[in-house]
Amino acid sequence: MDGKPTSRPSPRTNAAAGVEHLSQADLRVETHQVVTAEGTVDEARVPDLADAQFRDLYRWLVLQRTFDERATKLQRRGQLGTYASGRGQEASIVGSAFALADDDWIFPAGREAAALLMHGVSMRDLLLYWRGVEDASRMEGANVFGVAIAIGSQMPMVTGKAWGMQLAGDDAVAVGYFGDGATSTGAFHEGVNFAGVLEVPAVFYCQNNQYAISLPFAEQTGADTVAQKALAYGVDGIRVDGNDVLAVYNAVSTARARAREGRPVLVESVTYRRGAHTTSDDPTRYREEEEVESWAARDPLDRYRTFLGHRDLLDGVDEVAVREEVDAMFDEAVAAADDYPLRDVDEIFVHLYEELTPELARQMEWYRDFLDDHPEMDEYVHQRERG
Amino acid sequence: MDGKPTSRPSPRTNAAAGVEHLSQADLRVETHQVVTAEGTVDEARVPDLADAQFRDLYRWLVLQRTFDERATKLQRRGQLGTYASGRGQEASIVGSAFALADDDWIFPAGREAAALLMHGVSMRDLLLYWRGVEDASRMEGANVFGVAIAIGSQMPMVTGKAWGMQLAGDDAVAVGYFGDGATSTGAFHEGVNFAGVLEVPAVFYCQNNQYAISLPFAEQTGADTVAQKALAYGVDGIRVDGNDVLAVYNAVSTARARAREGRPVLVESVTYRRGAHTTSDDPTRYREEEEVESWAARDPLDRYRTFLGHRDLLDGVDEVAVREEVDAMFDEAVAAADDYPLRDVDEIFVHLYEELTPELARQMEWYRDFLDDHPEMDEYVHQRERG
Amino acid sequence: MTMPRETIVQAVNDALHTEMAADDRTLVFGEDVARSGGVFRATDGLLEAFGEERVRDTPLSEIAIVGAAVGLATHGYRPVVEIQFSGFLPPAFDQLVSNASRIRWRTRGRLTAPMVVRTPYGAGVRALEHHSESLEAAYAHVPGLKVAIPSTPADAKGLLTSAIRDPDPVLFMEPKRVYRSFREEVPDGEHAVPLGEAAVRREGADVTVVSWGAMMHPTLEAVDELGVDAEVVDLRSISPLDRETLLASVRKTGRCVVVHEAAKSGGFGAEVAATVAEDALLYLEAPIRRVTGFDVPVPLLSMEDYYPPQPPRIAAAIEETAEF
Amino acid sequence: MTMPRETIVQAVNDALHTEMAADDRTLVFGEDVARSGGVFRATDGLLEAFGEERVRDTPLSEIAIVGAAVGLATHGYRPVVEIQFSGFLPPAFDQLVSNASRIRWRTRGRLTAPMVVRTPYGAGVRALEHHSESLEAAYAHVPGLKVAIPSTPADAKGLLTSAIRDPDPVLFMEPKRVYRSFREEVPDGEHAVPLGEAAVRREGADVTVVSWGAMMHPTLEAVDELGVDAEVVDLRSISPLDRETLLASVRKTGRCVVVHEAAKSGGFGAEVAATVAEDALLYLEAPIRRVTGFDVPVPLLSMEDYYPPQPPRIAAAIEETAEF
Ligand SMILES: Cc1ncc(C[n+]2csc(CCOP(=O)(O)OP(=O)(O)O)c2C)c(N)n1
Ligand SMILES: Cc1ncc(C[n+]2csc(CCOP(=O)(O)OP(=O)(O)O)c2C)c(N)n1
Ligand SMILES: [Mg+2]
Ligand SMILES: [Mg+2]
Repeated sequence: MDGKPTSRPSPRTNAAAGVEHLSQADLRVETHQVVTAEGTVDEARVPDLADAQFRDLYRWLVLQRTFDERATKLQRRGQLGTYASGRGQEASIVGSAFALADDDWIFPAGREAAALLMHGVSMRDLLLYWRGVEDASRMEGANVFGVAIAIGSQMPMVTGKAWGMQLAGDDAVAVGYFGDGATSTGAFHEGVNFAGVLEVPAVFYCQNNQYAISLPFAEQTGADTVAQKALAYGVDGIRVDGNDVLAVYNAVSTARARAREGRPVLVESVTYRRGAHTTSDDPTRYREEEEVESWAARDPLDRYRTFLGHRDLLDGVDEVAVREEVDAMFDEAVAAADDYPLRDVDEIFVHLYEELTPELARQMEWYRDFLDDHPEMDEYVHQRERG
Repeated sequence: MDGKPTSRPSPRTNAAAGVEHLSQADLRVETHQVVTAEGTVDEARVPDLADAQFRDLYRWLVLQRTFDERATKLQRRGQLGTYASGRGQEASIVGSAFALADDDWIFPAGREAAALLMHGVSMRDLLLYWRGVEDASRMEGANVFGVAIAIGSQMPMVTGKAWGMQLAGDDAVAVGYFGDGATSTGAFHEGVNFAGVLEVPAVFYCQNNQYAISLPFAEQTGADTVAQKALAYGVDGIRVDGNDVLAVYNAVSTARARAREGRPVLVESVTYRRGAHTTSDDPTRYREEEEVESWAARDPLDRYRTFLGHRDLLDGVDEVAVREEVDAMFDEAVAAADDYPLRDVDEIFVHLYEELTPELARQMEWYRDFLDDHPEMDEYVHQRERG
Repeated sequence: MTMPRETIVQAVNDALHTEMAADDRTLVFGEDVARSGGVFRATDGLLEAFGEERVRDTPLSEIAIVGAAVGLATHGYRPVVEIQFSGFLPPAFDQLVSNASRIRWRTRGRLTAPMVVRTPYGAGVRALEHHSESLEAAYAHVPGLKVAIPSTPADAKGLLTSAIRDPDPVLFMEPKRVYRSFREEVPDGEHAVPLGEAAVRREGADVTVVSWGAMMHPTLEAVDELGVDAEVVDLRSISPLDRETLLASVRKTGRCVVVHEAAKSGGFGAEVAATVAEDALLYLEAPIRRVTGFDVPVPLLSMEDYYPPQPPRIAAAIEETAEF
Repeated sequence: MTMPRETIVQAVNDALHTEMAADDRTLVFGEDVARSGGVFRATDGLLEAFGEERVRDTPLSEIAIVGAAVGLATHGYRPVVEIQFSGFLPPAFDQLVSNASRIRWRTRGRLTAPMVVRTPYGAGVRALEHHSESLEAAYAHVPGLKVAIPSTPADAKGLLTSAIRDPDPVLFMEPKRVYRSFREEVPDGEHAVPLGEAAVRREGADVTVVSWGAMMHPTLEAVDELGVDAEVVDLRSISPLDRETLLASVRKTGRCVVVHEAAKSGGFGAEVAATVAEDALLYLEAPIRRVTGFDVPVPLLSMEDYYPPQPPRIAAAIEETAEF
């Protein structure tokens, strides 16, 4: 009798009986809404905010929009570096930050001007950041990390920060902001998975603005939603209409409350980037004007104005007045940025380690002398913007 | 009227009304079974295989077990490097490979001896691989990649290979083998997600053996199952009892058939690593004997023997006879490995690039001369095993 | 042969078009390379010319981009992938170290990875953080990975062509600082410049100045303004390194200055200096000077220009070395 | 002070115990470090001594391990994480380059990352692929990241202590080849050896031999067997590099040999040679020799011993240099 195994059948070309598969087709993912695109308000879901706060929400929306417009213009005039606008995502930005507390830590991805300002960053410093002035990137006075330009790379830090907050017994959460593109990075995966294991107070807040530069969401992942990615980590997922500021506020409030109990949450805010990716981008190369227009029709400011009208709260939040105020703030911030002291070249050496290493000290001293002796270096070195 | 936004409410401490969340608690993940742990057979699910094939499956199970036992002993005698045994995972290993075709490409993780042998690798070469003889790692004659010792790192290659197979019009699939631990790597995430976008013929086959060295699955991820991670990528997930060889065969057959149509599948085979992680590991440091015993009671060979008895197929697959045969094959393979020619030192230089770079050629020539002139190098250089 | 005048980024695009047309196993993919033609337009027109099967936008997944390229390469394809900025290559470092560079070695030549990872590197375009890195030294230290860095349009085309045709993986780092800063004649049609051969840009007797990529330009500017008879060597490939040309030049001049943009400590200038100190030491009449970026990350744009070697720094080092 | 005799791995364990006891902000996590005490037992007993809050097993996620350490460090903790083998550090390279090394710089000191990444490196333990790497040169090139590599038990304890106390991130590479190969007296209790200070292991007049980590041992073996009056410098930290000690020694001896296990091209030996060639050239009486691994991946175990510098290779280079 031959005991040697040999044969292998020719492979089946169809499914075997009874092999059930898990498919996203069977998944029902709700999208939380308070005010529909048509303006219908679900009263039961309206958050319990004071009238002044409802009005303030609107001011923040206008602020985000105005800031983006002004910053974009400033960039065009050469007074800012590359700038990434949040146009179209105002509700998603404002509603989320409105649900946070000052003690929470925010890890920004770039477009969330209003969120950072609300969290305590000064407008001057934000402008200086976009002018490439590291000295202002301290985000002084606000629990805000540096902007994660390396997409997705902040996620494990969010987890670590939340872990630290938990160990320290802080009554606060860590909130990572990121886009749909970031969800495809290994860092996102490892960071969220680890948070799910640790059960730390982390909120992973994804603004799914439908594009990662030119790549539409449908090609970013085979998943129909970002929210369902939560299931891969055993954490809760929440999907929300990102153009409905009250819905976003609800979603992030809920996520924050859960996270505080050690249940990390992945929130997907479904929105749209109406502008260019950044001031260096030309979106006409990769998307149709009709699509952009269809989302303009879902404008988050219009939507919220409908709600305010519905509640009779429109008085006192005259958009023109708010814009003027924000413009004035912006002018002031630009002036303050322009006045920001020029730093000398030591700045690029002294902040790498707590104590300069001998070699860095040598390089710095050599360079100081060299610059003194070589005024012609000025031709090559442009501190192009103040600050 | 002041247009400047200022206030932010104190954050809510409870969930907002109507914010539904997606939770794994609401997910029902079936685990495919044909023969229960108690030995009940679901006749409708028994795959349509010839009696000879049913018997052969058993022989492969015995082969995997015997190979593991013999290789472990060989290692203890200092005749093999570190070895990673598949003990306890025999059904998971054998059932999966039994569902594949020779044209498929396998990316091994290490424990799948029988899968590689079934796929065409020679036993001698497999032993030589574990002896650290790269020359045998060609896996000549078999569509098998090098073993992915860097856990998870093979996943993007699986996707790329599957993509290439699709472009080339091959009627075959790429199959990545990996463990539960690998699912926490960024490479896994990016690889599977990209496969989901590309819709390539890839099967991601996870043997969830409950441990990554000392880490139990419950701490590897907050997710209750590996299968549900498929939802994050919009690909199908299949969960199968990995100690039920027929169920595994069904699951992988089904996955393979789907993958061929451009629908990548993530399969989770639920099993248990009964031995040490590798020959360098001491599992008593991190798990209880009772747990190991409880899985011994779910032995995949016993389970399949029950099925064979049930079908009256036990004659002709006498375990003792099969073991003897495999032992003989193993002895032969060891002898062949022992006879493998010693290579000279050129081997470490000539395989890095198609053409030696001038610097490498210089290093190689220098070293040849040096070794000639310095016989005392022998004291330091041990080709510890033949091959 | 007509010689169109092209910028470096046009020359890259030209090489891609030419090689894709010549060999239909050649594939191009990466973030934003298809529809939008790449953030620097290096892949412009490829989608239209070669179709979706061969030119693809990918998810934001550097690990997957590089790893999938290895898989494809083992299946007979010739992937040429783009990493949008070299600052985003570190996530894929493991795929380079553990797979791309070793697949031939691991399988003793049975499986191979003929593939190219293209990536714009270096500072000087007023970009955001992580958009200005020059980590070539780390990559050149990985056995099994070749690293080419052109400084001119003709070389950009020629070296990329060779990289695409190379049977082994090549990291191709493009000097984005000078992507569009000048044009020169570039051979039409197929044009290959071998990997591993340096170019002597100026012949001279008094001092050898070694550089590559973006820093060739301030280096040549400095040399041309100085009254020093310098020999200027453009390495073009840092792995494999053309030791012969380097050593022959230093043996002739007896002096050596290396210029690169990356941080000094552990930069590739160290390898150049060490090679000279090992194999041409007796010819040296002066210390080997390195003119490099400082040992800090590249500053954001307000201080960015302080970082890289500028012509005055290079000129000073050459003068001191020549007069030593 | 009692001086227990410890191996290197015991000394690492000792430092971890001592520093965790001294500062309860110190945390240890990584794969298999808690329950099982680490695959090399370097973290043995920590879980029992300090509990689950401070000693944790993590998922198989090198990116998350290093990235989470950065987050924790910014919150006042002092994470000491283990990457099981240095061959598995490349997946986390981006977290080192883009976050750990820059968080202070990015925020101008507002947020800092006092953290340690411990990892056993190098060949010689008959392990599988990816278990034998020495990529220290790539890490030492990253501004903002310190890299320490002990060669003795006392230094293992002392340098690790300093790394843990350092206000900035330190990569601590442990020479696993000699983890257990010998014991020596190690100061009991707290014991710090400053980062950035080399040790002169043998004083000598004729040739300076520079090495670090695992290669110190074959280097000393070679020196001790030769009749050459060699000065042996153990760098201990390669970043920051102790230029003073290195240069003073070479200025004294006029000759220099560097020994390391990593591949030659772009290895850290190049930085040592370049430093000497820049700042002590006039003292040199012989070429600077590098004795290193070859420019290939570390072979699997059947050929592994052919790879690293063995005493005969080191001895030959020292002799040639001394006699030059
Ligand atoms: C790791 C990494 N890869 C690539 C880039 C280049 N890049 C900058 S933004 C961007 C798209 C980001 O998309 P998403 O995450 O959706 O954010 P959004 O810009 O839409 O807000 C890309 C590819 C980067 N910054 N980081
Ligand atoms: C990237 C990486 N990190 C760490 C290791 C060390 N290591 C080897 S096997 C292993 C556990 C693997 O667990 P799993 O993926 O479940 O496979 P199993 O061993 O259980 O089959 C670890 C951590 C590795 N090989 N690769
Ligand atoms: Mg987006
Ligand atoms: Mg496992």
